Amino acid sequence: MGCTAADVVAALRAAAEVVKEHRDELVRLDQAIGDGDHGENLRRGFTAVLSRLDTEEPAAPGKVLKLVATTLISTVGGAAGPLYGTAFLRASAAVGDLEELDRDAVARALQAALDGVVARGKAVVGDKTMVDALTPAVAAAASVDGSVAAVLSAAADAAAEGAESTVPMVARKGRASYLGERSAGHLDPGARSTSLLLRAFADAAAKA
Amino acid sequence: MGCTAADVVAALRAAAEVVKEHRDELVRLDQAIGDGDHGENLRRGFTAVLSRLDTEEPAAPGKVLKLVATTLISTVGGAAGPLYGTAFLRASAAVGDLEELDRDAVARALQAALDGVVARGKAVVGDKTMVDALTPAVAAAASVDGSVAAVLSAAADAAAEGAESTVPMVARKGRASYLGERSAGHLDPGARSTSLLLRAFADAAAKA
Amino acid sequence: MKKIINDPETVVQDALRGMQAAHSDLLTVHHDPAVVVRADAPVQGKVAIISGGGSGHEPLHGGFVGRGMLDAACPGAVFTSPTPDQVLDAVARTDGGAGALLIVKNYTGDVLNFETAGEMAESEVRSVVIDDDVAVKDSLYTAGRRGVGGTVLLEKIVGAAAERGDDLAACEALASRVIGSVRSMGLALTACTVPHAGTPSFELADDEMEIGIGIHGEPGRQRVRAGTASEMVSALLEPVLEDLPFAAGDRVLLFTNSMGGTPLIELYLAHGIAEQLLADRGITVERRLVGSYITSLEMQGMSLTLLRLDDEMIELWDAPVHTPALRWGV
Amino acid sequence: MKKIINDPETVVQDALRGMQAAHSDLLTVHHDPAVVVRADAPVQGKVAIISGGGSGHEPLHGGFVGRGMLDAACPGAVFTSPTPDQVLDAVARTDGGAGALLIVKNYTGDVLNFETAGEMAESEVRSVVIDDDVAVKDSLYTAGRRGVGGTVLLEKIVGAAAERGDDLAACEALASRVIGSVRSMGLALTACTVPHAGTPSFELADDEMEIGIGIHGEPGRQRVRAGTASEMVSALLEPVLEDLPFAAGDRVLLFTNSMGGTPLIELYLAHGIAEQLLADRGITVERRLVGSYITSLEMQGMSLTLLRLDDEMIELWDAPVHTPALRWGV
Ligand SMILES: Nc1ncnc2c1ncn2[C@@H]1O[C@H](COP(=O)(O)OP(=O)(O)O)[C@@H](O)[C@H]1O
Ligand SMILES: Nc1ncnc2c1ncn2[C@@H]1O[C@H](COP(=O)(O)OP(=O)(O)O)[C@@H](O)[C@H]1O
Ligand SMILES: [Mg+2]
Ligand SMILES: [Mg+2]
Ligand SMILES: [Mg+2]
Ligand SMILES: [Mg+2]
Repeated sequence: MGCTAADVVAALRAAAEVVKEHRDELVRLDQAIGDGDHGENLRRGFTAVLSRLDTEEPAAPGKVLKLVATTLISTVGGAAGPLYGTAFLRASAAVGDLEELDRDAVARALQAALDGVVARGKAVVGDKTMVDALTPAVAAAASVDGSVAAVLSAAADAAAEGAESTVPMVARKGRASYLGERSAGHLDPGARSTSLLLRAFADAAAKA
Repeated sequence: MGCTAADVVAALRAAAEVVKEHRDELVRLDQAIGDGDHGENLRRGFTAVLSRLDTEEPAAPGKVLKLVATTLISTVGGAAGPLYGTAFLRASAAVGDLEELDRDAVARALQAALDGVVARGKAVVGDKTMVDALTPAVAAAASVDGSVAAVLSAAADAAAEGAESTVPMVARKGRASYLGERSAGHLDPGARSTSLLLRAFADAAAKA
Repeated sequence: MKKIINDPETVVQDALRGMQAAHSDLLTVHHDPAVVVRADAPVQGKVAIISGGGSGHEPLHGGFVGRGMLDAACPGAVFTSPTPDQVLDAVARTDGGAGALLIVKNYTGDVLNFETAGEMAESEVRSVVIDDDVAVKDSLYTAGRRGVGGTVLLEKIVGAAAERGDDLAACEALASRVIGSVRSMGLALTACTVPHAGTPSFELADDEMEIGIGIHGEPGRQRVRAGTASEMVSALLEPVLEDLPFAAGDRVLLFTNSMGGTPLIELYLAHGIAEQLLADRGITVERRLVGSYITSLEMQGMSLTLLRLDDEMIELWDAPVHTPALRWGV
Repeated sequence: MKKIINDPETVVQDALRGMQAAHSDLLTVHHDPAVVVRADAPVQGKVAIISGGGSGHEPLHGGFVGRGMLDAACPGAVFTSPTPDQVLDAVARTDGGAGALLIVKNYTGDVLNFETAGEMAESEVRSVVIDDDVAVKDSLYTAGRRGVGGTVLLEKIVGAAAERGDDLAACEALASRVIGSVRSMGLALTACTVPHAGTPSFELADDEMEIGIGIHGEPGRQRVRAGTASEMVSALLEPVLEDLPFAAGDRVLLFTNSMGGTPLIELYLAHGIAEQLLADRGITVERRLVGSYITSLEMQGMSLTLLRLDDEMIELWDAPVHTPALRWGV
């Protein structure tokens, strides 16, 4: 059984809730090595997503993802806005007009999202960015058999580990790179938010 | 035995020393109900007096007082500069060309100083200013028999009491007046410095 | 205390050197005694407009020296009024034969030192005392109200009058008219630290503000809970409006001033609220000034000043001015 | 957190309302998306110069909208780069047929959002990225240097070129020349508090400073003991001089900038020291700018920017400008 447009909407509502809960944590992480807005940027963006989902009901999963992409691009700003925006835009394109997403479509969407983030941001693994969470997540998703929920859960687990791996890194991309060596010893806020979002999607899929 | 020009110079050097020692105390008193400069203003002024006394040796007590007056007027600024300047200027005029000051000359000088301060500043007793220290000092000086040292000592004692009396007062003159009722409960910095100066003069006279 | 200074003793002198370097086209700084003089002084036949006061309020007054505003400024030590020598020197350097008008803020120290200089000066000298701070209750028996934000507007308007050739009596009369038409009030969110004192002038909790402050880091009339910007603006504007009083139909200049450490984003925010409140009362804001013009070192806070305008004041406000801090029409 | 605001969510919008009220002769503020546009835009036949970035750096960029400088500014949330919609809207409102030049400070967020807008715009759009902060080590593998103080000088000079009628290619080439000739570095004595964060971005002891900071309240490269003003100025100026490098005989513009909360008296003091150091090295300061022009909210601290001038840059710097924050010749 796959993921309908309604399931994707439900997953995004769950993600918006998680972003709200973790807003202050993400702000604090970004204060340590950035400019302290990451949690607020995502809260603003996902709040806007929620209000669009209240009035519009896109008919297909890909259309939901596209709505999320354009909303994030036009409301988040900062680095995360275009990066997450591109991720959802590419994911949307990857799933095309499918009515339901199966495990392959989800894995494809994740891969497309990663490719989009890398195309825009030019970060590689080890640069201390969301790429450090998304890259292992994509690999895990590709290698796991089973339901959409199982795929997303594996991705979320890998993303959490990937996020943790950013702690000792010296940043080479994003604002944290200005700190040089002083960026080491801190969790990257974007990697953390990627792992939180994937966990929210996985939990929603498990409930669906 | 009276007070020669050299004695007056010695008294002023002693006073300069006392001002330096109490600079921070006077700054703190002025921070509480004014703008925090009284101690620094007087330190700057008396430092200038010292350097002028290092190069000039006025021949008569009145000339020493005049030198102090002009130096304070041109270096202290604020309310205290013109007020103490006028006080020394009037005291200088009151002792005229006398070679030595006896107790009467000292009492006359103190009265003239007070009259000068009141003429310039228009404060009356109870306004929470240096007038609250100087007024009882003048009265005590006039009523005490004995040496210059005894007169000055009585004046200093009365000034100390007068300064203490400013604590409960609500200021009506000077910066403290802007605080209204909130000025009560604090010692007036100018009253305190007047009492310190008179004590320094008295102690110097006792040693002479 | 953390400050960008070398030595508290030389801070005023060192800053004046920087001013000289930055604005040698507009002004000349003299030391000993310290006076900031318009570069082309004395201007023959023109009334010299001179002001001064303690340092720490920058750009007031040195930042207003130049064409169309002040001929000279006398900077005292930080928060300490200047000495009579400085004022006398300023008069001697700027009097172009038409006399000098001294603009004095109403503080005992300023009044006494300028008064002493006025008595000693050889030129024809008049002085006016500005006392626009409605936070202080006025009374015959007290030092009276302080001179605060209105000083900036006064210096601009009277400076323009002198520049167009008004004589000393006319400048003095105009100054009195401006003083009679301007009112201000300020508040502080944080204290400031005078370099020679080394510690803040008062301590405020994270939810407190001082209302009715002056410009010398002194505490205000009242310590209250720091509320919203709308509450703050009302707390300043209401007493200002009631005092003159200002009424519907009045044309005013609204001056929203930072005490030095308030970010411009907050200042504009407050200014927008004040404009709205005035519009609601039918008062027309014809001119405005928003920025850090009369400050208390690094203090966070703001003041609001309202000047009731007439046609002549508007014309003089709009007249060309070329100083470090205010410039237009040139 | 004590701020003159009503609500962290609406702070940018509320401040823009105040800007509109204060400067309606110069600019028009549009909301949703937020764009500050020159009052007489679009100017037919003129290249539109557009910039933008996070709010909290006022007067940058909105305070530079007006004749001879920016045609539009796109204010993001506090310290957050604007979105592509804002930039697209700015282009649409200001393109007078000669295309638009986007001035982008080198931050990942700004670069990505402006880039996205550039791809989507229907007008002819070019963009330049300024990266003048020598505190950041440049490398092919990193985000590179930040855009800081040099942005103000770039916007003034390129704005003047567009105003005199230079075409898009000429404006772009000039911008590259300015970017190649300007270097900056900053330090902080205190942190600042972003309204939506509510707590300071870092904590400094009373004897510490952060050196090599940017303009977003982020910590710098290094935390060191806060020394004298002379030490601070050297710590900023030396790396700036070495980087380009600047040499004896160079003619420069020296820009001494406050991070927002530094009193003007300290800023002039620092400026004087910098002028002396440059004179000692045989570098001629031909033009200067001293004040709060690119800030980090209420942060205390300063930055120094040096621009190596040529005759054309001097002419363009001196050209008339009429904006809320910079005005001369008008
Ligand atoms: N070039 C990049 N590629 C991938 N991710 C990046 C890049 N630059 C920054 N990021 C991510 O963006 C996060 C910061 O986002 P945010 O704070 O919202 O934006 P900003 O840095 O503009 O304030 C970082 O923690 C990092 O994970
Ligand atoms: N009108 C006045 N008459 C007499 N003394 C006054 C008057 N005004 C102020 N003072 C005295 O001056 C003192 C303050 O001096 P100082 O701090 O040096 O000057 P300022 O108030 O200008 O900062 C007050 O404590 C008070 O004793
Ligand atoms: Mg951030
Ligand atoms: Mg005092
Ligand atoms: Mg004083
Ligand atoms: Mg940001």
